[in-house]
This record gives sequence, structure tokens and C-alpha cells, in this order.
Amino acid sequence: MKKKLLSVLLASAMALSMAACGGAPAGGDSNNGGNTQQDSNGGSADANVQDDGGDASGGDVALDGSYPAETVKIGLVGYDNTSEQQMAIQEYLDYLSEKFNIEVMYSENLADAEGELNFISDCAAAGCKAVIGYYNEALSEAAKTAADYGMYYWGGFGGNKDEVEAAKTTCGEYYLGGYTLGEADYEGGRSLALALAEQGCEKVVFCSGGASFGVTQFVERKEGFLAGVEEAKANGVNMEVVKEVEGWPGTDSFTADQTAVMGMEVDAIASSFDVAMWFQPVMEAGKAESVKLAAIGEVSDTYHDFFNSGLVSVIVYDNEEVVFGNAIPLILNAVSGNKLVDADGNGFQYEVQRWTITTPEEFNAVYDLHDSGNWVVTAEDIAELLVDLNPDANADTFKTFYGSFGIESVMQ
Amino acid sequence: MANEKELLFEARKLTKHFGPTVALDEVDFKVYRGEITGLIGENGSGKSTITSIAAGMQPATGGEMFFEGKPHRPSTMIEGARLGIGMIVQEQGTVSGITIAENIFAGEEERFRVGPFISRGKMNAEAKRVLEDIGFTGADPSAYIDTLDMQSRKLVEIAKTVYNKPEMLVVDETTTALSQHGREIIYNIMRKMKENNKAVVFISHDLQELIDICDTLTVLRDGKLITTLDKERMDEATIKKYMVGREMKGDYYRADYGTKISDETVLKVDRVTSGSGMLMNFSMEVHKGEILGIGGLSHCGMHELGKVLFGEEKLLTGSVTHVASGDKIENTQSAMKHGFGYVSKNRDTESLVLTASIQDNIISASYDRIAPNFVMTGSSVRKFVDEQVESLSIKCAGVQQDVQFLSGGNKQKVVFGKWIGRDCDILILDCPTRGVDIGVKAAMYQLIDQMRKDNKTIIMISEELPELIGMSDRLIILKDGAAAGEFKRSETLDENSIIEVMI
Amino acid sequence: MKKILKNTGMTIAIPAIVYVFFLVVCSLRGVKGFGVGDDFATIIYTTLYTGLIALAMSYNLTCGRFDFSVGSTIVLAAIVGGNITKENHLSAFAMLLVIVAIAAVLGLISGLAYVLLKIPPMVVSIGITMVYEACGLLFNRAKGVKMIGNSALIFSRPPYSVLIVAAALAVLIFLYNFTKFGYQWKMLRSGQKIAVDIGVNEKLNAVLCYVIAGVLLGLAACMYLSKFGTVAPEIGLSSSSYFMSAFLPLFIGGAIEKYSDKNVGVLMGAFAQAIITSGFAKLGLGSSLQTVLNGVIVMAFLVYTSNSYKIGLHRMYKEKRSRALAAAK
Amino acid sequence: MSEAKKKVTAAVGGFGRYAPVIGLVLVIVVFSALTGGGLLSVVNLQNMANQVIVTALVAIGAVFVYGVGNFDMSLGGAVLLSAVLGAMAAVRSGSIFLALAVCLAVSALLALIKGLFSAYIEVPFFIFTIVLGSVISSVVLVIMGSETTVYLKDAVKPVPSFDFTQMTIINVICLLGYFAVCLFLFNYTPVGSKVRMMGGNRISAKQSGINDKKMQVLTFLISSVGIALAAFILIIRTRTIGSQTAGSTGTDVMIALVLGGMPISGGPKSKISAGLVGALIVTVLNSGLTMIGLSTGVIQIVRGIVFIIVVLVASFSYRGRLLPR
Repeated sequence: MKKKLLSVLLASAMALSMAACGGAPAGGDSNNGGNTQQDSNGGSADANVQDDGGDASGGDVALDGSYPAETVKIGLVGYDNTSEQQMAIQEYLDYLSEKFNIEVMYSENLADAEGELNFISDCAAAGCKAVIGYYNEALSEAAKTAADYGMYYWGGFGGNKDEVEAAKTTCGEYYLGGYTLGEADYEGGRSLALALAEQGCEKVVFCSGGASFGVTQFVERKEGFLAGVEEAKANGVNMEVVKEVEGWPGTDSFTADQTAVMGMEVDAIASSFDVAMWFQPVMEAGKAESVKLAAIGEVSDTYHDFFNSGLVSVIVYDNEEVVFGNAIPLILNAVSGNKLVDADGNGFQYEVQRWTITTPEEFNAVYDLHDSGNWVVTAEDIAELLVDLNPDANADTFKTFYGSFGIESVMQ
Repeated sequence: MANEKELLFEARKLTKHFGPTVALDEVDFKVYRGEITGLIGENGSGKSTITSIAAGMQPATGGEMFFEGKPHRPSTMIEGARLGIGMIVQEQGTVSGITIAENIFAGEEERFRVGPFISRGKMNAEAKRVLEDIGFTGADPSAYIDTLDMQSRKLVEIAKTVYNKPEMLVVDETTTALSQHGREIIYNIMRKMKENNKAVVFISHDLQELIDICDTLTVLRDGKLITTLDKERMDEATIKKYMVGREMKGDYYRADYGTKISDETVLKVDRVTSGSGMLMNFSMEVHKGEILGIGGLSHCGMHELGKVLFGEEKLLTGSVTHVASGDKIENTQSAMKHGFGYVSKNRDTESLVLTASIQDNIISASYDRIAPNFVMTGSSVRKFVDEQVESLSIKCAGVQQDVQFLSGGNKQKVVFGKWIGRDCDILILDCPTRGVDIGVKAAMYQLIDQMRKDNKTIIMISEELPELIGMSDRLIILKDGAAAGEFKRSETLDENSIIEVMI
Repeated sequence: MKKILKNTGMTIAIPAIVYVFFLVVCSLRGVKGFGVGDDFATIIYTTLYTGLIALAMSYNLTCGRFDFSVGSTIVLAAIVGGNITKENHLSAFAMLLVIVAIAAVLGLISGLAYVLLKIPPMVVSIGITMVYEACGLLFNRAKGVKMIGNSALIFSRPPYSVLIVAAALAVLIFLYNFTKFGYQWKMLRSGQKIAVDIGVNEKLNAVLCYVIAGVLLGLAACMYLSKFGTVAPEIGLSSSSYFMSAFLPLFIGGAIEKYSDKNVGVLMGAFAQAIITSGFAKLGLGSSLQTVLNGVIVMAFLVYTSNSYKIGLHRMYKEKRSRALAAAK
Repeated sequence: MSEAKKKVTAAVGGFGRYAPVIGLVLVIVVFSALTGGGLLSVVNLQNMANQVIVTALVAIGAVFVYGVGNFDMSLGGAVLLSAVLGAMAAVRSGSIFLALAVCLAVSALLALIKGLFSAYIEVPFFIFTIVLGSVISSVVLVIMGSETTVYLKDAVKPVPSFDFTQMTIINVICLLGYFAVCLFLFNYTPVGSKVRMMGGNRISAKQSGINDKKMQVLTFLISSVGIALAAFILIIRTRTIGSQTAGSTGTDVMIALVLGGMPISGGPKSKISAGLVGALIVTVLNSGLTMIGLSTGVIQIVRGIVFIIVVLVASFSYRGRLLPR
């Protein structure tokens, strides 16, 4: 009898605590410590010339992790901890957390909206001030949950206009805005197809990855790719998708399709996720020269030698510093009380460029930069965009700065 | 004039307790080389206990054993076999899914090692020789043992024991389950062992068999050694006299005789053949308020009859009809609906859930009674269970205690409590007092008699003749699946006339 | 002689029937080139790869021990072994040894965990899977292993792949039929109590099963690594996807065992599974539809194997009933 | 078993019964220390309340299924199928009540299928559910076809959305309501006792008149209510149901049951509190580990080791000579 009493007692205790604190967080943002007005110690920093990689000539605050005074904890919602892009972002944010007093928490592999919302509420519990929606399944609902917990939310919902509007209404001041590459994933797929068309590839194989499993990111990339193929056909290149390979490597059906492709006359293999698992079969089939590989991928050592050897001809690359790194200045500004807002006073959507790398020189330019340990967007550049450190920083300087980055700018 | 044979095995003051029950009470037992020593006694007399302790199947509680003059205390069957004691038991000892040869040489594979290999060919050849040795030529040793029927599987087991060339071979009631051909094989083995100056301990119910084969016959009763008869004094009458011996204590069983049984039939069994076991075209009727005893050797089909009556056994032909309602009993639910109750022979695996509490076990047959409107309040459960625990005086540390921690007698009381609580009209009891000490047995008998007085019908299946004689109004004896004889309750009824029919 | 013919006939029956079935369906649907050329190469690879995993599982599953950590052992062995090979530029054969050794040790650990903790195998293997997957993630900072173009990756192509599986099969047939371990394993499978009473050391036998499974999984890891050149760590028990396709071969192997040898039976099952997958791919069925059909086939086999004893029982009942009726006349 | 051994097993068995609650308190104390009180902060308490819901609902229902000895690995699949079809119904009709009805109907249908296979066709239930799980997730993909994800916002009529407090209240009502019903069924009606007996020894349960076929179907139906509620809450809380929804629920529930002290093969030691206590332990464990900011790999190692330790403690009460299968 004691046992049953105990479990009923336990359940009611939990219910009481939930009901008690049920009402608290909705309204005020009592527990995120308000916005400590960090008054920068006078002397506006001289607007430094837009030279990337310049030394720390920004504001006179040393970028050694002491600013801002109170550590800003940030939660990053990620889909797959082992994906190249997410690891690249992690590396960049590690670099920034040495320069600024920020601490980034990464989610476990998330499979569904519920997991995403749970992680966001975990971040709140861990005292995060903001959430970076790198992976987003629940669209504006994720932003709303962050706002409910009094946390800022950064995320462009893949460029989906009405989602951004929805987020603005539901979250008000907590929505920081997000990048748009037009329809991010859709554009990614399209530029992949167009780049291959330019290189005169006609018979193309497309790996649709999670499209057949209903993962939105991959579905849009597939639609974009097919649209790109139609566009290429319209202006003269009779390009056609000869085979679609679904799913992930390791399953029997993927292996079967892969062998079938090796048996076909193919000009190029394009993949909506990384293309590394094709190197081995293509080389074994001795088609390294005849078949070009293209992917929405990363500038990383995996592709380095194969890009230079010509096996990989196209990489559609979202530079993690430009596309995702811009969350940091937005967050730091918001936390320090001078949130960057557009005309109507809300978080805003801003254009960013996606880099389509088609030549080894372009690839090596970015690769060597990273290899030598510095970055396209350095901490000093970010310091420029912080109102605390540079009073005349505002939404427009932010937009022009990040909007200007294309592959060419890196080449100078 | 027993010639002075060499003493092979001796047990001095061998005792064995199973909790409160005394299975062996300081027994001195000798086995000589070149002799077949018979052992006889009713179930629970301790004959299987002695031999299983000697073979190493279970440890003794007290006393010592000597084998070939050396102190003997085997901890496992393999150790016993290595020391030279082979044992053939009743239960199935072969492993299905592997070949006959693999069964014979189970655990002995090293014998056929040729370099890294264990040569299958050599093993099969040797197995063929072993089978021929005991005259069983019908099987190919490389075939799967599942292809053989029960009889032949037992012969394979015998071949395996003989192959280990034991100094002393124990045959424990194996002949009852075998056909005539199988029995011949065992008899030859025993004679050959005797010729090679080895020893055999032969346990059986079949008096005639014992008389033909054994040189000496030891009679056991209630864990005590009564006497040892040599060849001359071995005849059925004297054996039975010693076997029975127990004076019919008045208050032990039912005292009344000649009570009138109502001729209203409660249950009609019509030409029933059961799926398993030996039961074939069996018919009988059960009258209201009588104790119907059912006896016979352990494989005569009586246990399957118990399951048939309770709807547990698949019927190939015929039917069991509950006369009052005219319904046929197809499954346990319909049986219980008509007020049937069933106490199974293997209590721990079929009548009880050992890891569950006493309370859960007792209420497990009477949910409809305790919770008519689906709600089962703690108080109604407690009342129901306490009533049974008190009336049966079950010794326990509380109703929440696991049944596994109770003694044999108390476990049996819990089973009885389960069915008495349900207030069944017709109770099927299969070996109700098996493995229970004398004190609890007496209580059980009072209880059964009391139920009879409460006008309940009881069908008691038992392997113990004294119990059947003492308790039942009518007694049916089964042999090889068919009714071999029926006896009415009377003072003069004794075991001899029953055994006549039974064996 | 006749018996041998019957046995070999029955052994190859299932894969043959499946092959013919798909040949017919493909030709009806006008799909050319089923099971020829490259398709056949894939069928061979999938047969050997799934066969190795099914063989590894068969030694534990038939003894009632479901091992959840099959997938995580493959991943961890491939990642650790692959990186060691890459750093020290080992030869293909050396890589094989390293990966198989690591997998064998992993098998030993999960075997000892089961035997020493005496917890139901299903439960302990889930704990083990979590730990192995996490180690795979932490090793090389979640980058897994990338050995693309490395000269050691030769085990997915016929001469080598067939060689290592043939060698494994030979060893298994030897172990299964001619060693003490094999005899005792067969006894423990259906007669656990009797075997232990007789004195068979069940603990040693169980641990050996896990080590053998480890070795086989090591071979499978080499084949996977050679095929794709890269292995990413799995997390959150998702490594269970590796053994999904092993069920059908296990059941078919169980059915074929009487006619030849369990290990050959399991490989035949894997061969049938590979043909089915290749057939589906050829007919252009979507991958989700394939999983559904595969699942249905496995369920059908499940129902057959678990109820096949009833046929024998039924025959016995019928025979006894006729005997009873005859006696009653 | 020798006298001494019996006493030891009884004592450890007794301790075993309270181990889960002690485990829960221990986990709470350890992690609130490690997170400097953060674990029990107002925000985190309510965050955990939301996270415990799905696992707890399914785990409480699963106590019945595991209790009779059926090891069900397709719980995640069942939640997924109910959630997807429920969401589709919500989108087409705009009413959340229809969504709840569809969830209940779908999971009840699945329960009947499982009951059919486990009681009447007698297949090795454990392997059957693993295959069933993978088939369900593929069937969902076939059903969803091109739609890939169901968003409540494109519903015909705007589906009522719930703000934070309302959501928490709904969670509490569903969880405590379902827990109370299951507590009543398990401890105050014959159902619980029948489940315990069947799990302990199916032959003797059958011989006591317990209809094992009907009971198995009943346990699946009770568990299907928990699954339907979990699916419903998923729909109204996340308003987005994709094909990967409830991917990890199956294993989370099993871990929760084991941590809650539920014997894996069911039987008399099964307790309804195992579902709730276990789910709380898992949620506190996950939340605590995330808050300390460990990397994903380390979190899973800790979880794996805690899992094995708790199972070891719980398994002290049955120590046979033969290796468990």
C-alpha cells in the first residue's frame, strides 16, 4: 500500500510545481537579467576600411573574450552532429567564443519538431539568451517557443517569407530575423543544376537524400535542382536527370542504385548532401575523368584533393561564416540592448550570397584561408557591427557587410 | 547363504530433508558387485532419493556414502558418472535439434579428437556400435533425434549411460514407459552387467519384473528401510505385506464406510481420446457428492484425464458433459463457469505463480467473485485472502510474501485456498498430497472429507494406493489408457486386489 | 548419393525460386538486364555483406540472445580501425587484421558484460550499444573515418570479398560441425538445462559466440568501408538499422539447416534477400515501398517458422484419432 | 534454494522495489548540484513537465503490455502513425477533436493487429514488433507521399492554438488523468492482478481461468490510449508532424521502463509507477546532462552506463543458475 501512496504523492507534487510555475514566464522576461546597458568607454571607433582579415584595429575593447561582461549562452539547433556543414559552423563558433564572451550549446541529433522544441526549452533552462535555428522543422512555432521562454530567436526559416512575418507577429522583439538566399534550399539545388549545365553536362544523376523521407530541406533542394534542369533545357543544353538515387549510403537499395549508375553512361552525379560516398565507386569504375561530381557541400579537406584532381567540379557552398555567422552580431547587439531593427522596428530578413565554386582556384582560396587559421569574417569584422563597440553600426551596415560577400570578394 | 560378494556401494545413516518433510530417515543400504539389487516402495518412500544422491543429482542432508570403499560425495551427475555410477531416469534426458550420435556423446566429444578436428565419422561409427551393443539397431546415428519417437529416444539415453561403462547402473522406473521390446533391451543390459561382476540397482513398481530379475529386493516405506528380501523370500504377497505395512490409523483417512452415494450423475465422460498421453475411448460417470478415486501407474493416462475434465487437454474423440446444464466442457473458462476446480500434479509450474504474492495467487481464480462490479477494493481482497489463510492455517510472513519462499505443504495449501475460495462444486485433484509431509497430509485429508460433507463432488487422481483406498467412495483403476477395474469403498478393500489390476 | 542431391537441391531452392520469380516479373514488366552484369555484382556484395551480419547474429539469436549492438560494433570497429590504417598507412591485409581484432575485442566485452552481469541479453546489449555508438562519435571528434581512394580498400570487389567470406564460412563450418564448441552450442540451443546439468560450460560458450560474432562484424566493417570509403558515426541507437535486413536470412537459414549446414543456409538466405532487394530496385519500387514489402516477407516467414511444429502435431493427432475410432468399432 | 539464499533474495527484492524512486531522487539531487540549482529552476521544471509527457504516457500504457511478457519495440511507430493521421485529419477538418478521435482509432486498430499476431498467431512477439516498427515508418512515408510534412497552419479552418500555460494544463490533465485511470486499473481491478499473473507464469494463469488471448488484446488497447494521447499532444504542441516524428520514443520508453524498475520479462514485480517514475528519471537525466553542457557523445555514454547499473540493481531479485535468455 505504501508503494502506491508514494507514486500518487510524487505525481501530485509534480503537478503542483507545474501549475505553480505555469503562469510565470509568458509575460515578463524577468529571468533573462534585462539588458545590462554596457556603456562602451567613449571614443567611437574609427570606421575601419572594409579589409577582411585586418588586424584588431576595431574598438579599443580587447577581443579576448572579456566582452560582453556577462557570458552570453547561445543554443544551436542542429540536425546531424556528424554533417560537414554543422561541424564547420561549430569550428567557426569555437573561434568566436575565444574572441567574445559567448558559450554555444549544441543539440543532439534532432529528428522531429518535438525534439526541436524540447531542445529550445532545455536551452532556456540552461540560461541561454538566444537560439540559432540552424535546423528548423517547426518553422515559426520554434521562434514562438523561444520567445515564450524570453530568448531571442535567429532563423530565416529557409527564406520562407510568410513564416518570417508569422514569427514577427508571434515573437515581437524576440525575433532577430534571419538570412535569405531567396528560397535557400531551393536556390541551392537550382544553382547546382545551372553550374553543371554550364560545364556542358547532359546526362545527370541526382541523389535526393532525405527527400523521399519527407525531410523539407532535401525536398526543396530536389525541386530546385529539377527546376534548374528545366531552365537549362530552355536555353539550349539538353540536360536530363537519368536516375534519381534515394536515401542514404549503407542501405541495400542505395548500394543497388549506385551500381546501376556505374553501369550507365553518365556525365555528372549531383548530390543534395555530400558526394564523398561516390569517390570510391567512381574511381573503381575507372570513370574519374568522364564523370563530374557536384554537391551542396563544404570547403573541407574531404573535397580538397578531389576538387583539385578535377573529379569534383561544382560545390554549392554556404560559407558558414557569412550565412550562419551573422547570427552572432545580431544576438550580441540584442542582448546588449541595442537590437538591430529594420524600418518597422522588427527583426529583418537580409540577403546573403551563396557561393558556387566551379574552379580549383576559388576552392583553394577559401581552403587555404581556413587552413592558415584565419577567417573570411573575423572577430574584428564582427566587432565593427556591434553598436557597443562601434556606435554608428546599424541594420544597414550589417546588411551591406554581409550582403557583399560573394566568392569574388574572397578572391581579392 | 548370500555368498560373500564384494561390497561396491554402501550408504550409512543416509538422511535427506526437503524443508520440513523427511524424505530419507537414516537409511543403511548396501549394493554388491555381480548382483541386481531391487528397490521398491510407494511414491515418496525415498527410493529415487537414495539413487539420485548416489549419482550426484542432489546432495544428502546427513550420513555418508562409500563407493569401492572410498568416501563418496559426488556434487554433479558428471562427477558421479566419472566415479562409475550411471543413472537412467524417467524424465526425457535427450536434447532435440541434434543428432543421435551427438546426444550419446554429449559432453564427451574430446574422445573423437583427431588433431584439431572432432571427427564426425568416428563419432557416428562409435555411436552405431554403442546402439548395436544394447540391441537397438533401428536408427541411423547421424539422423536428428527428433525423428525418433519417445521410446527410441529413451533407448538412446540408455545407450549413452551404458557406454560410460558404469560400475553401478541405476534404472529408476524406466521400464514402465517402454514397450516390451524396450524392456527386453534393459533386461539384457542388466544381465550383462551382472555377468561382468558389476552392480545394478533396479527400481520398479512391477513386482513380477522385480521377482524375475533381481537377486535381492529392498523395501522402503516413508523414508525408512523396512527389510531386504533375498531371492527365495521374494514373492508378491510378502513384498506387498512389507510395502503396505502401515496400519490404517482411524483418523488419518476417512473413518466412515457405507455412506450412500447419490445416483444423480454430475459429469459424463463419453468415449474420450486425449491429444497427448495414453487415454483412448475412455468413458465414465461421476456422481454428485462422491469422492471418485482414480489410480494406476504414472503413465496410465490418469493425469491426462484430469486435464481433459478441466478442458485443458485437446479432445480427439468423445466429449465431457456437465450433466446439470447439458453443456460440453471445451476449455478452462467453460469448466470454471460450471464450478470446476483443478489442482495440477506439477504444482510449481502449473498451479502456482512462484514469483507472485500469496494474495495474488489465491485471488487469481476468483476475480468475478471478489470484484463483481469490476472494482476490486483492497478490503474485499484482504477479507477473501485472510479467510483462506486462516481456515487453512497457511504459515507465512504475510499475504504479500512471494509463494516461492513457502514450504511445500504451505504452497499446496495456497493452491487449495485458491479453489476453495472460489467455492467450486466439482474439484479435480491430481496428486493433491504429493511432496507434502505427513502432518499436512492429514490436514488435507480432513479438508477433502469436509468438502465431501459440504456436498461437493471430488475426483482424486493419485499414485498412492493407501490414499485412494482411504478416501474414495468409488475407485477406478486405469491401465494403458483404459479402465482396468472399479472398486467400491469397503473396509476389506486392500492394495493387493488393486495392484492385481493395476500392473 | 540421392540424399546429397536432395540436400543440395533443398539448400539452393529458396534463392533459385526467388531469382526465377524476379526474372519472370522483370521480363513481364519489360525491364531488361535483371541479375546480370553490374546487378549481379551488387547482389554478390549485398549477399556477402548482409550474410556476414546475419551469420554474426545467428550464433546468438538462435540461443535466445538478441544482440542490439551489431550495428554499433561495425561502426566503431570501422572508425577506429580505419583511422589507425590511415595514420600508419597500413596495407589492406593489415587493415583487415586491425579492424577484425578490434571488433573481436568489442564482441568479447559485450559477451563478458552479458555473462558477468547475468542480465537478459536484450537489455545489456542496449546499454552496450549506447556506449559503443558514443565512443564512435567521440573518436576522431565525430568525423568518423574518411579513407577515400586509400589503397587498402579492396574488400568490396569480388576476388577479395568472396575470399574473406569463403574463408570465414570455412572456419565457421569447421567450428560448427567439428569442434567441441560447435557440439556444445547446438546442445545449448535447445537443451539449455540438460546441457548445463551434463557439465557444459555455458558461460564460455556464450562469450565465444560473441567473439565469433565480433570477428564476422569486423569483416563486414571492412567490406562496408571498402564499398563507401567513409563511415559516419551513428547516435541515438540508430545503428539498429544495420541489422534490419538480417532477419530474413536468419529465418531462411533456420529452415535450410536440416538440408545442409546452418552457416550455408544463412548465406543462402542472404543471397535470396539480395536478389529480392535488387529485384525491387530494378522494378523501380520506391525505397519505402521496398521496406514495407521486405517487412511483410519477414513476417510471413516468422509466422511459418513459429507455427511449423503444429503440422507434425496435427498429423500425430489425426493418426491417433483414426486409431481410437478403429478401436471403438 | 538454500535457506540463506532465500533470505538474501527476499531482502534485495524488497530493496529492488524502492530502487527506482531512490534512483529518481538521486538523479535529481546529483544534477541540481551539478547545474547549481538550475535543474529545479522554475523554467526547467516546466520544461521537463513538457518533455516528460510523451514518454510517460506511452510508458504507463506499456506497463500493461510488458507486464504480460510481451516486449513491444513498435511503440514509436504507433505514436508516429497516430500522429500523422491525426494531423491529417486536423488539417482537413480544422477540429482538434476529430484529430483526437482519429489518433484513438488508429492506435486502437494497431493494438488489435498486435493482439491478433501475439495471441492468435503466436509469433515471437519481440522480433515481430521490430519488423512492424520499420514497416509502419515506411507505410507513413507511402501515406504522406509528396506532402512530406503536415503543418497545422495550412488547415482548412484555423486550428486553435494553445499558449504556454494552456499547454501545460493540458499536459497535466492528460498525464495525471491517464496515470490515475491506469493506477486504478492496475491496482484496484482484476486487470492488474491478471497482468502480473500472466507475466509470472502463463500456464498457471491460464489454469486459473485467466483468458490469456483476451487479456493480451486488452493490454494492447489500454496502451493504445496512452499512445493516442501522446500523439495528440505532439500534434497540438509542435503543430508540425513529419515522417521522423517520435523517432526515438520507442527506445526512450523502454529505457524509462527499465529505469522505473519494471522487470523486462514482466511478471509479478511489474508496477504501474515504473512508467511514470521511469519517464521522470529519463527526462531529468537528459535535461540535466544537456544543461551541464556535455557533448552528445559523453551524454550517451553516461546514459548507457546509468542504464546498465540500474538494470543490474533491479535484476538482483532473480538470479537463476542458467543464463537468462
